[in-house]
This record gives sequence, C-alpha cells and structure tokens, in this order.
Amino acid sequence: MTDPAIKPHLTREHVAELLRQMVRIRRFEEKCVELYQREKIRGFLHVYIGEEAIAVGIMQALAPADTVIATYREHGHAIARGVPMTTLMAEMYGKQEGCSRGRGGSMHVFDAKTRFYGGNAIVGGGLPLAVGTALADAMQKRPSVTACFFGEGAAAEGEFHESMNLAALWKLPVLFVCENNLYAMGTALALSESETDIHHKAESYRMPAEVVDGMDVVAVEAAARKAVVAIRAGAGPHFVECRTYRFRGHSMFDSELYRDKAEVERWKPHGPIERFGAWLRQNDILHEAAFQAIETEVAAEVEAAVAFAEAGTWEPVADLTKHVTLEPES
Amino acid sequence: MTDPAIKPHLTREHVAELLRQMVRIRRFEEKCVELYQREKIRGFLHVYIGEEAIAVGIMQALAPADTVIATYREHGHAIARGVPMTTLMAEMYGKQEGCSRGRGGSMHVFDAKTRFYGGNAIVGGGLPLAVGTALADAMQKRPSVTACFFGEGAAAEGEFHESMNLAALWKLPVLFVCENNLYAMGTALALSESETDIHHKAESYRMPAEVVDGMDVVAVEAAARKAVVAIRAGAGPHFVECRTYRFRGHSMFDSELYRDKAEVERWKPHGPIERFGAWLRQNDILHEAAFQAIETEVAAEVEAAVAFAEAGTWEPVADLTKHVTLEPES
Amino acid sequence: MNEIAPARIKTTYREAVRAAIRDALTADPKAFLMGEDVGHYGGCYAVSKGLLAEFGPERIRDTPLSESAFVGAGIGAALNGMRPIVEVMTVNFSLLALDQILNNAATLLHMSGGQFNVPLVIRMATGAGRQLAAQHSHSLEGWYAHIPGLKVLAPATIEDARGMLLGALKDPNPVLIFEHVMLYNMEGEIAADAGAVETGKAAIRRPGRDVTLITYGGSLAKAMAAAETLAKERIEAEVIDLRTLRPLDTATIIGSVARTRRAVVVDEGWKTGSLAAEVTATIMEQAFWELDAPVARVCSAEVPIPYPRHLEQAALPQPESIAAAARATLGR
Amino acid sequence: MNEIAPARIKTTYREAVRAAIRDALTADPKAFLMGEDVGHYGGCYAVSKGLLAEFGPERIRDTPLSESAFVGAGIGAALNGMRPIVEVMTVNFSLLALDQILNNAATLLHMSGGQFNVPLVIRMATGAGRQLAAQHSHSLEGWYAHIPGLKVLAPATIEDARGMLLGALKDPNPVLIFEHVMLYNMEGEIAADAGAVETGKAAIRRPGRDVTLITYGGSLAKAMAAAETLAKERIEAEVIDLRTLRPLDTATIIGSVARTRRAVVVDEGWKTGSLAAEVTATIMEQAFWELDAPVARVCSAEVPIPYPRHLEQAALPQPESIAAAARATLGR
Ligand SMILES: Cc1ncc(C[n+]2csc(CCOP(=O)(O)OP(=O)(O)O)c2C)c(N)n1
Ligand SMILES: Cc1ncc(C[n+]2csc(CCOP(=O)(O)OP(=O)(O)O)c2C)c(N)n1
Ligand SMILES: [Mg+2]
Ligand SMILES: [Mg+2]
Repeated sequence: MTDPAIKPHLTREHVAELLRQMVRIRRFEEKCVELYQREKIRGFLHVYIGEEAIAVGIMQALAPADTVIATYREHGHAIARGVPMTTLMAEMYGKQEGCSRGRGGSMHVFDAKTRFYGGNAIVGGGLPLAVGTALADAMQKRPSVTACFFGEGAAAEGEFHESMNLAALWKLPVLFVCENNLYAMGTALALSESETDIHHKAESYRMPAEVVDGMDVVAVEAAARKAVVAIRAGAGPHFVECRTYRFRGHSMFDSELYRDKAEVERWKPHGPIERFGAWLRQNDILHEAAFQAIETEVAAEVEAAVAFAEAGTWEPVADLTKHVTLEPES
Repeated sequence: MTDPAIKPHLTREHVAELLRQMVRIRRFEEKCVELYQREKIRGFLHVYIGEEAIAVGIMQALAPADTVIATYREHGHAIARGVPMTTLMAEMYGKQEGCSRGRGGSMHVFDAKTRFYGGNAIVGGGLPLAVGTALADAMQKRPSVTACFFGEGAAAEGEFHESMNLAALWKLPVLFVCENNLYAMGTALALSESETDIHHKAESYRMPAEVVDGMDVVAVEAAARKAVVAIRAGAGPHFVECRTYRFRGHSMFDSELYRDKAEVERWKPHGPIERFGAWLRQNDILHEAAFQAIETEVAAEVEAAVAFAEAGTWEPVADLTKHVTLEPES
Repeated sequence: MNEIAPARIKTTYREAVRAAIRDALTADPKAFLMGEDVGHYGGCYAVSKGLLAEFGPERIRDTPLSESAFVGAGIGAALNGMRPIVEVMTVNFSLLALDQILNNAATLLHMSGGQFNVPLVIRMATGAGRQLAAQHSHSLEGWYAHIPGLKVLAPATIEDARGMLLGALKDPNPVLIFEHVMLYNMEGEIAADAGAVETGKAAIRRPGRDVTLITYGGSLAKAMAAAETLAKERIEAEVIDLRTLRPLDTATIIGSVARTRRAVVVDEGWKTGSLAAEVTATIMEQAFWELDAPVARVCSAEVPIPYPRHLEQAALPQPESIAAAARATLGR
Repeated sequence: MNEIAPARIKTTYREAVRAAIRDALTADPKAFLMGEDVGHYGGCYAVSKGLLAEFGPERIRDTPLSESAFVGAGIGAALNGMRPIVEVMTVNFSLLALDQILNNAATLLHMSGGQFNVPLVIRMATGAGRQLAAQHSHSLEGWYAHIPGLKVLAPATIEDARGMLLGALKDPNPVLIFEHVMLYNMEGEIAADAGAVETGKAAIRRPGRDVTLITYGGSLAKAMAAAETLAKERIEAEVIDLRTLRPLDTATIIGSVARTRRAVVVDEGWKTGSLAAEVTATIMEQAFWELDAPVARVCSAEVPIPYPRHLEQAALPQPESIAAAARATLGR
C-alpha cells in the first residue's frame, strides 16, 4: 500500500504537532484536577492523563466530516478533535459559554462544529450511536467515518456485542477504538473478561482487528490512518485495541485500593508524552527550545481557558426547562 | 476417556427409549397444533417439530439434581426432562391442573419436581438465569449442571454476550445448548450474524465449544455426555451448537414468507425421527412392531393428556392476584 | 364546507400504519424502517408486509435480535441526517433498549445544550388481550410518558394510526408511538387522502355532561362501550381519547371535568403508578374545586397478566368495570 | 421500659449499610454481595469498603460491566438456594437490567404458578444532588414501584439503612432497596445492636395537625426542614416517611390526611408520572371527602438534571418549595 493517507509523515512540523496536542491535553487535565480541588469543577471528573497518545494519534486520521463519539473520559478527545479549550473549560465550570452550554459538564462534552457527539456517561452507551451515525453515512453514500472510543471495561457490556455485530454485519464505516488501560474503575481486566485480548473479541465478529501500543502516538496514528483508508474504501468497520494505562485514579473519588502505587510508578516513564519526548530528544528531532515553546504556548492557552471560564456566566434559572424538546417547524 | 458416563450405550432399550422420547414430543406437538386450530390452546404457540433430537439427546446426560432452562419453544425440553404430559397439556389449556397452574401457558412451562425452570419468552432472557443457577451450585459445591437452551437468534442479544463471559470467567457449570435452526422468526442467520458459525462465538470467550448434527440424537447425546462429565469435573462451561431445522412456522401466526416450501421439503427426510427411524430399520435394530408399540403407547399418552386437560378446571377469578408475592414467614 | 365529499376507503388499523410508512418512505428518501422481522417476515403483526418488495432491504431493514443496538443505531442515524422509523416489536422487549431511549434519545438535546436533536420515531406494539401471558402483555407507555425529552403517542383510531406516524415524522424530537395489539384488526373508513394529523391534543370522542371517561389506545373502545351502557341508564358520559400521553393535553381534560364534575380514568397499565395516577393527580391539582366526586381509576389488576382468558380478562379494564366506576362517581 | 439504656453508637448511613451487609454475610453462609466494584474498589460509594478482606472474593464478588447478566445471575442464584445481595451501582445503570428485573425477578413466581420464588435483594444508589448531570441523576424508584411482584424500599434514616436490608433478607420476594446518594454521609446515632426493622409500614417522622408532608428517601430531610420553617409560622406539618414504596402503606397516609385534611407529596422523580402522582391518586380515591384543599406535588422539574449546581438545585424539590406548597394548601 502506497496510499499517502496511510503512513504518518514524520516531518518536524508533524511530530511537534503530535507532541503539542498531547501536551495540551496533559496540561488541561492537570488544571482540571487542580480546579476540582478548588471546587471550581464538580460532579465526576475523569482525566485522560497517560492516555493522550490515543486520542491524538487517532484524530490525525480523521477529516472534518467524520464523526467522533467518546466516553465520560473525553476531554482529551475533544481537545485533539479541535474543540476549543475555552468552551471546553467553561463546560467544566458549567457556564453557559461552555460547549454544551454548561448543561453537560465534564462527562457530556458536545460540539457540533467539530462533529463531536459526546461524551457519554453510560459505559457502552456510545457504541450503538456510532453504529447509527455510520449507518447514516453509509445510507447517504458519504465517505465519512465514525470514530468511537471506549474503555476495555465496556467490552463486557451487551451493547458492545450488539454493536460489533451490527457494524460488521452491515459493513458500516466505524473505527472502534478500545482504550485498554487495564482497569474499569477498580476492576482489573483479568477479573472482568474471560478473554483478555480484547481485539480477539472483535475478530469473533469477523471484524479486522489489531492491537497497538497505545503509549506510542506514532503507532496509533499509523494504525488509524491505515484503518480509516480501508474503512473509507468500503471495507467495513475496523477495531483497534490500544494498550495504555491510566496514571490517575478513575475519578476524583478513587482511593486506588485496587492497585499498588509501585505499579503506577513503573508505568510512568512509559507515558506517551514521556516516551515521545525522550525519543524526539534522543534523535535530536526537536530542540529543547521547541519543547519550551510548546509548554509556554500551552500554559498560556490553559490560562486563557480558565480565564474564559471564570468570566463565563450562569444560565438563568428561568431557562431551566429549555433544551428539553425542540419546537416543530410549522 | 473411558468414563462410562461419556459414551451413549446403544442398547436396544436405549435406542428405543430415544426414539420413544422423540415420538412423544412429535405427537404432543402435532396435537398442540390441532388443539390450537380448535382454539383450545391460545396465545403464542411455538412447536419443536424437527428439533426433537436436541432436547432428547441432551437430557440423557442430565441427573435429577441438574437444572434445565429453556425458551418459549420448550414443550420438547419439558417432555424429555420428565414433566408429565398431562400437566403439560393442562398448562397449554390454561387449566389450574397445569404444571404452572395454568398461569403461564405454552411459553411458560415450569416444574419444580424436575427442576425445570422455564419457559422464557424473552429471547436471551434465560441465559443470565442459567449463569445464576450454576453459580449457586458452584458456591454450594454441588456437582450439578445447568443446561440452558436457546436459539441461534439469541446469540445476537447482549445478554448472550454478558452471560457467556460471566460463565467462562467464573468457570461455572453451565451447558449452553444453541439450537441453530437457521431462522429467528423470519430472519435467516446470515441476515443477523456477521459470524454465522455460532460456536466460534463461544470460543471467543475461551469457552470450549463444538458443533454437532442436531438431527442426530445419538450425536447430541454423545456430545452432551462428554460435556457434562467435563463440566462436573470442574472444567467450567461448555457450548454445543446443534444444527437443526424447524419444520413448522415460527408460531401459529407465521405465514412463512421468508423461506421456500421446497426448502422445508428438502429438510424433512433429514428430520431426527425420520433419520433415526430409518437407521434403526436399516440396521434391523428395532422391529416394526416396536415402532408400532411406541406409536400406540404415545398416542394413548397424548390422548390421556388431552383428557386430563379437558377435565381440568379453571382457577377461580377470585384468586386473580394470587402468586404475585409470597408472604414472609414470621 | 367542501361541496364534494372526499373519497373514503375501507381499511384497517394495520393497513393504516402500513400506508403511513409507505407514504413516509415515498415522500422522504431519508426515511427508513428498521427492526426485527420488519422485512422478510413482514412484521410480527404483519404491519410491514409487502414493504420489503416495494422499498428494498436498505430501507426496510431487518435487524438481528439486538434491541439496544438497533434502537441506539436509530438514534445515531437520526443525529446524522436520516429519518429512521424504528420498530421495537413489542413494548415488552423495549426494556432492553430503555437505556438508549432514556439516557440517549431523550437526553442528548439537553446534554448538548441544544445542539443535537434526535428526530427519531419508535413504534411499538403494546397491551394485553391475546393471551400472551406475563412477559408479553405489558402496557408500559405510562413509563415512557414520565420521561422529559420524549413525545408519546397512542393512536386509538384508524385516522390516528395513519396520521400520527406522519405527524411524528415532522417532529424534531424523539417520538414514541404505541399501537395496541388488539387494534390492528380494527376496520373502518377513512378519507382516501388522509394525511398527517395534529398531535398534542386530546379528542372528545363522545360528548356528555355527567361524567368524563378519560382513556387512550386499546381502552378507548371499552370506554365507548361503557358510555353506551351508561347512556341507556341516562348517564351521559363524555369520552376523552388522550391521543398524546406526553405532553398531556391538560386543557382538554380540565375543561371537560370542569363541566362534568366527575371523572374516571381508564388505563391498561397496572394501577399503582399508572398513567391514570398522573391524570388523577393533574385533575386534583387543577380542578379539585370543580369535582363533585373523587376521580376514579380503572386499571389493570396488580398481577402479571395470566395466560387463561378468563383471568386475563379479569385483570384488564372492561366496559362493565368502567361503567361501574362511572356510576359510583354519581353515587349510583 | 428498659431500665438499662441500650448502648448507642455514632455511625453514618454508609456504615450502617455496610454493617448490615456484614451482619447478613456473617449470619447466613448463603448470603453474598455481587456487583460492579463492590470488592477491590470498595464500592462506588465506598459502602462495601473492607468487606473483601473480611469475606473474600467469592462472597464479595466483583462483576464485569454486565448489568443484565449479573442481575439475572442474582435471580438464578436466588432460585437455586443462595441469598444474593446484588448491588447495581446506581439506578441509572439499572435500565440495562430492567428486563431481568421486570420480566424475570418480578414475574417468575407468578408465571410458575407459585412454584419458584426469588429471594433476592437488589440495592442501588439513586437520586441527584452531586452534579452528576443528565445520565447519572435519575430517581426511578417510582417506576419500580409500578411492578407487581416486587417490594421497593427507600431507607431515609440510619436505622432504616441498617435494618431494612436485614428485613429485606427475610422476605422471600425480590426486594429493591434505593439508597439516596446524598444520604451516605449522613451521621447519627443508633443502637449498637440495631437489627432488622419492619418494612411495609410508613413512619410519622414528625407529628402535626395542619398539613401532611408525604415523602421518602433523600427528600425526607428537606420535608423536615420545611416543617421546621412552617412551625415558625405556626403551621404544624406532619411528616410521613413512606419507607416502603411498594406496597404503599395507604393506611398511614390516609389516617394522617384524614386528620390534617391537607397534603403535599414530595418526590425527586420528574413530576409527570411520579410516585407522588400515585400517592395523590390514592388520597383522591380514599380521602377525597376529608380534603380541605387539593393535594399538591413537589417533584423534580421536567428536565434531565443539568450539571451546574444552581440549575440542578432549581430542578429538585427544596425546603422552600415544599413549604410554599404547604402554605398554599392552607390558602397562605
Ligand atoms: C452502564 C454503566 N455501568 C456502570 C457505570 C459506572 N462506571 C463508570 S466508568 C466505569 C468503568 C469503565 O471502565 P472502562 O470502560 O475500562 O473505561 P475507563 O474508565 O478505564 O476509561 C464504571 C463501572 C457506568 N457509568 N455505566
Ligand atoms: C427480546 C425479544 N425480542 C424479540 C422477541 C420476539 N421473538 C420471539 S422468538 C424470536 C426469534 C428467536 O429466534 P431463535 O432464538 O433462533 O429461536 P427459535 O424461535 O428459532 O427457536 C423473536 C424475534 C422476543 N420474544 N424477545
Ligand atoms: Mg479501562
Ligand atoms: Mg432459530
């Protein structure tokens, strides 16, 4: 295959962009944790720290007309997809300038402009939706793809099974991205699946499937590009299992009784930013100044996002029952 | 393996018994169809004609302490398990002498004495129950097995997936019996599954699985015996896909638009009774008189069942709200 | 007003739903029907018989037994530009799709701050009366009427069977349509060119001044029969067909009760927590001072529906029990 | 009566539930706890923290994310001699198990003509107030109270948190227990040897003669606060904690309303089709002639619960709205 869509071009610009995107997510999430502790953000907050390579890698392969569906751990996906950090942060605050008008919060990020269809707090709940958006594209003969992200925990849900089968049976343009971070809340993969190689599950629906190092942004991008080309060509759905690790607790309530601190420490150096950064340095691809420039720029972006959110306003209580139904056109 | 539990003993008594059980089911079902036309039986009626070898073959491997869970097409399972035809027929009528006191009807046959836990009219709905009865046996260290019957259509349901995984993960003593009759109502297997080899699905949970000719009662019995020995020995669940065919419509309402009459005709000679009977004759194992004796005896049994049902009584309307909750012992 | 009487045709409730689906698919290339056995089998209740040949398997789309996924796929397709009509064979199986209906279909518009609406129609058969026993006889439309974000329709007439589906397809919100299993064979005449009807308004199916019988769907005919009986006793019952269960047309309900000062609410759901309870509570709140007697409910008995006909019928509202409740409100 | 005051201990609602689980598992070798993250994680709301170490992974059984299968497995295990306590993490996820609960747990005894009962306890967290937004803030216990064959409990106090679970384990029927998320941190004192309490009876938590506030679970404290406010205005509100939502203790409700002649029903479910509607309808049917004013409902607004605190709180019943509704029944 020589299709240029398939191979990531590791130009300096591109690698810097990959790094920058991952750093944007990381710093945004770190700020969220801080803001949670300061009680600016409430509800359940699930951060993506350690998993940034997946969202960033996958998004490289998507076009604007494609659709993205994610979970409650979706800030990273939103950022990598292009949802502005400002409206995203305002959403965390619940301000009406937020990308979901503040109604959704951390678990319900939506953005029509970037075709970001959420944010879904029901584990597995997004998969049938992805089958549907892809069905609509297929029926309308559009070359678009739906990228659907979910955790390995979701693979035990009945909706996973039903959605895999429908997508494969109807050869729909879905890229299923399983973020296998080894835990569903506190339940280790081996305690929840008789088959722990999740991509084998996909194969049992006769769906092409592969496993990729989810800590390697280039590997993820390469897999995504290849898959998306095939999907657009009409090959039907594709499944990518990305092996990763969550560096923080499941949510801000997690006391992490289920894993050793040492285990987390062992993983840390293998983090996507850590590793990619080291590789870029070792091979002299990016200079220290470039790293610094990214950090400086991102810090400013995060601060601007916080300022935007702080300056945001509360939706009036009088509007409480708005956005429940739309009025039919007459 | 030399375990005597494993190999069916093809004594004359045994083959006659297999035949007799299948004939009991066939004649019972034929009578049900007739009684439906005479409006003695109402509601949905799904008959098992063509599939008798499966229930009869599997039941040979079960002990009285084992548990059986089936579907709405369960008359055959009930008969093969030992539910008396009398109370079964009274149930078809809705009489209070019925095995479910008439409350259940054709789709809800229950019988505590034979540990027949239904009769379930929700496709896939019995599978989680089977996981549970098996879990109870396992936790109480009883050597019992739960045999769970369902159609290939059920394999698309989320509950199938969740139940397979739980049973395999917890190594529970369940014998899953998939009755693959190629259609779910009017939907052909190829229109409902991306993977049409259903037993491959079971393998994707790391569950031992096999396919067996569901028209061959001896083959089914052999597979069941082998599986049950393994399950009792603690090997965890086992999956048997029985390939079969439904000779009648899905229910009494089916106008069979979805398949050719010719297809049904092609299958008929391969029916379990037809084939087994031919084999017994060819090999001179049973004499014509024995066949006749079986038919005579079964005809009498069916007539007695009808007489029993006819003589049965209606539960008084005053008892309408009985059997909804049990009173706690005080 | 019209000088030329419009042509009328004989049809059935079943055919009216089919005609509406046909009209919808003909008018809108984005519309399609999806569900279990809607295609090759012709529909569990034969509603879609013939449509596969007419529109092909893309648009009369048989699904596997996967209620959650195909309802969710309907939501996703609606989000992305299609106009799906999803058939859940019966309300009994819709429990398997309830998460998608409540947590996605009803909620996406709100969660997205108004960005993503779900123009989806879900049809399901509901109700008892065919001796299908405990797992196949539910009347859960009252549950769905509890959910903000949904519209819930219950056509009780042939006009509504045809017109409500077409009306629902103009609504940008998720609309659930409940077709009572005992209505499919109902025969009658409608205008040959009958089209979309207004939803959201209740209809007074029979005017009366002594007591209001409030009902919908499969119970309408029973309420009408009760009104007939009552008329012979010189009790003039007004019969309201709610038509839309969410949002309730409280104006029509309250207007009627303010005139008759008495009401009986009839609903095939189990009494405790029934839709009838909601109607009763609404009357309590908005017409208490108009009432001359407590509002009565006639609902199903608190029992999973039993198989034998005599017990099934005893469990359900009947013309006699409705008439008796109406008499009681008049102290008779 | 007892001369020696029984020892009392300080505890929380969360600890009370945990203590009940511990007591149950200690007393009955057939009892076990099963659900998502009940073991290694310690429970989503930390209810079962520590129990894995005490009882081991067989009896504090972590399940995969498979609500339908593990609830169904609980039913099957109950059928076959065990005494499962199944935790569905929150009511929001119970939709995925609703088919098992309605079509199996609630129905098996009936369908089998009385042969197979299901001695199962299902616990779930319910309610809003933690800014968890639209998909994680449901109050659907009213739906479950619609289902014949189930018992539905809603402990609002620490005694009940401890005692109702133990009471439920003596019941041969499927019992659902709804624990409101805002109660887990509630502190208080209970008798050190507090054990099973009677279920099925409502409790009068505060006597009063002017108006009855009827509520349960997470809204009890709000109703009590409203009563406090009203007392300052010399309105003596009686507060009823329903405790058991199915079957309703109508005797206590009607007895109180017959005395106070006025009632406000408070319930965190959406108003349309709420449990409050059922209570209102029951009062209509059984105490209409005793009423001096229409029964009022204070429920959640008809909107999926929004994330921001000010909107979330505005969507929920509050002491002020309860007090206002009570005043209105008195014409103030
Ligand atoms: C249907 C459902 N059940 C339970 C939950 C509670 N819950 C939220 S996230 C989660 C773990 C999911 O794990 P996984 O899919 O691996 O995603 P991760 O959080 O690891 O990214 C659970 C149990 C839920 N939100 N939805
Ligand atoms: C959850 C659910 N969905 C739909 C139905 C309606 N229905 C009853 S049987 C059936 C087909 C099942 O086919 P299969 O599992 O292959 O069993 P078979 O009837 O062929 O024995 C369908 C769609 C149902 N009973 N339950
Ligand atoms: Mg995970
Ligand atoms: Mg089949």
